[in-house]
Amino acid sequence: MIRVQREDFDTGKELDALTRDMTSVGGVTSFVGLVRDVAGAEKITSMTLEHYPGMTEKLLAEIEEEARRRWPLAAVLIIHRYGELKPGDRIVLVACASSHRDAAFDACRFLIDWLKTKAPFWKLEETSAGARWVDAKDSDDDATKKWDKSS
Amino acid sequence: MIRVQREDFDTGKELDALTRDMTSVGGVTSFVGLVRDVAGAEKITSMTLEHYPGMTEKLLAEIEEEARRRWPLAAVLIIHRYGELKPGDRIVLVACASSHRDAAFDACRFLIDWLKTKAPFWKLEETSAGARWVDAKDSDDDATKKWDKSS
Amino acid sequence: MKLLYFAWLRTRIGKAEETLDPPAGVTTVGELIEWLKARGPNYADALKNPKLVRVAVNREYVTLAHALKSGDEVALFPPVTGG
Amino acid sequence: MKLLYFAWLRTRIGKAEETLDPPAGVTTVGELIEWLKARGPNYADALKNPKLVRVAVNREYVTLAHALKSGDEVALFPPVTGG
Repeated sequence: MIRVQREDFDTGKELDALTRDMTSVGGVTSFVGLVRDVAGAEKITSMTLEHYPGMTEKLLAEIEEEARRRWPLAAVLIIHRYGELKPGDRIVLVACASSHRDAAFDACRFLIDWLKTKAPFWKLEETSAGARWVDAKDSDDDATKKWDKSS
Repeated sequence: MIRVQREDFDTGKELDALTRDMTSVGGVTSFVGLVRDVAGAEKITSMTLEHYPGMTEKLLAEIEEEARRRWPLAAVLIIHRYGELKPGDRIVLVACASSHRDAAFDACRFLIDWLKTKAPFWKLEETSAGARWVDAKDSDDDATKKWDKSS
Repeated sequence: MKLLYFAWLRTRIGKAEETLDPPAGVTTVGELIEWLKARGPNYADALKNPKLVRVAVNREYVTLAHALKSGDEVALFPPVTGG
Repeated sequence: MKLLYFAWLRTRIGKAEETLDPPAGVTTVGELIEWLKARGPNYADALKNPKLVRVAVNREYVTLAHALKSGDEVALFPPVTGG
């Protein structure tokens, strides 16, 4: 299940709903991404997430399918916010439920690594020194490449 | 922070409290373990978790310290329940907050792998065929050994 | 052809989207970018570093060699930074 | 010496804890287990497979060679299954 939304989410409620009425889920692994308040030397006062409506949802749905093909998952949830956020705000929730702990962990990490390099979101940070677009990190690219089956 | 308790916990509230007032936490990785309702061919009607009061808390505190030595963690939370639980109930929550996503994932997995093989808890399953103690799994031992620095 | 720009590509070009009809010689994504760069200094500046330009056609990532069709939705944007 | 038993070791032995004073010849954990096994069929049954017996002394995991002191809290239990 994927959701792209401006509103905040309640992590506990989302996790509970994910496995409600499921009988054989041994565990749920999740990752919650938060807005940090520092960028290099400067303090961040707010962050705006721009995205590509339509493409975002399409890609997230595709990557959920890919994760389900690779691992035995009972449930998958990806929530990604857009719009203006403040330091400490939740940005993203990725959760994977499985009867296999390894699968839950690997799939969750795969999804967040992938989101960081492929999902069409861009962060604009407002700092005391003005607004600036966040640069992509090579380390994120490397993290995604390790999941590439052809490599 | 570690807690060994009979009562249930609210995953969302625990995760929110973990990083409240923290300024540089990029992400929180968590694992929630749930009671499954099947054990082989039989349906589980309830599960009772016995533990070793005193030793449990001591070992959990030690392993939290070990995780903090190995990874740059802003916060660690381990909650493990004991007593009688029903299928679908939460058993354990492990959460690690870090400004480094890799650290949050690795530490969380290390802690749950470790809990499964070292923390003095024992599961007694009630099924239609009677009560029986859950056997330890070799796969859990293997999962813990991969974190052993000497190997 | 509908063109969409995001993030600093959008702010440097100065618009979020536009509808353009490139000449017949523009058949690939790479040719489209070269043609756009000749449209003005804002385009030239936004698109000057090809390593920092990602392209999606009809909401799918493509390479510079991708062949364009009329009616395509072409999005140009910098490397993504979500998650 | 305080002895604690957990899980199926507890149910097979038939008690959760007891205070015992092993003879002077019992100086290690391994010797303690052999001595316990001779105390009755319930102990012998519970402790028959050494691979399934874990030992903690004063709440710390130890091996069979661990030397015992008077006043130790010795816990015997099967491999753990929490988490």
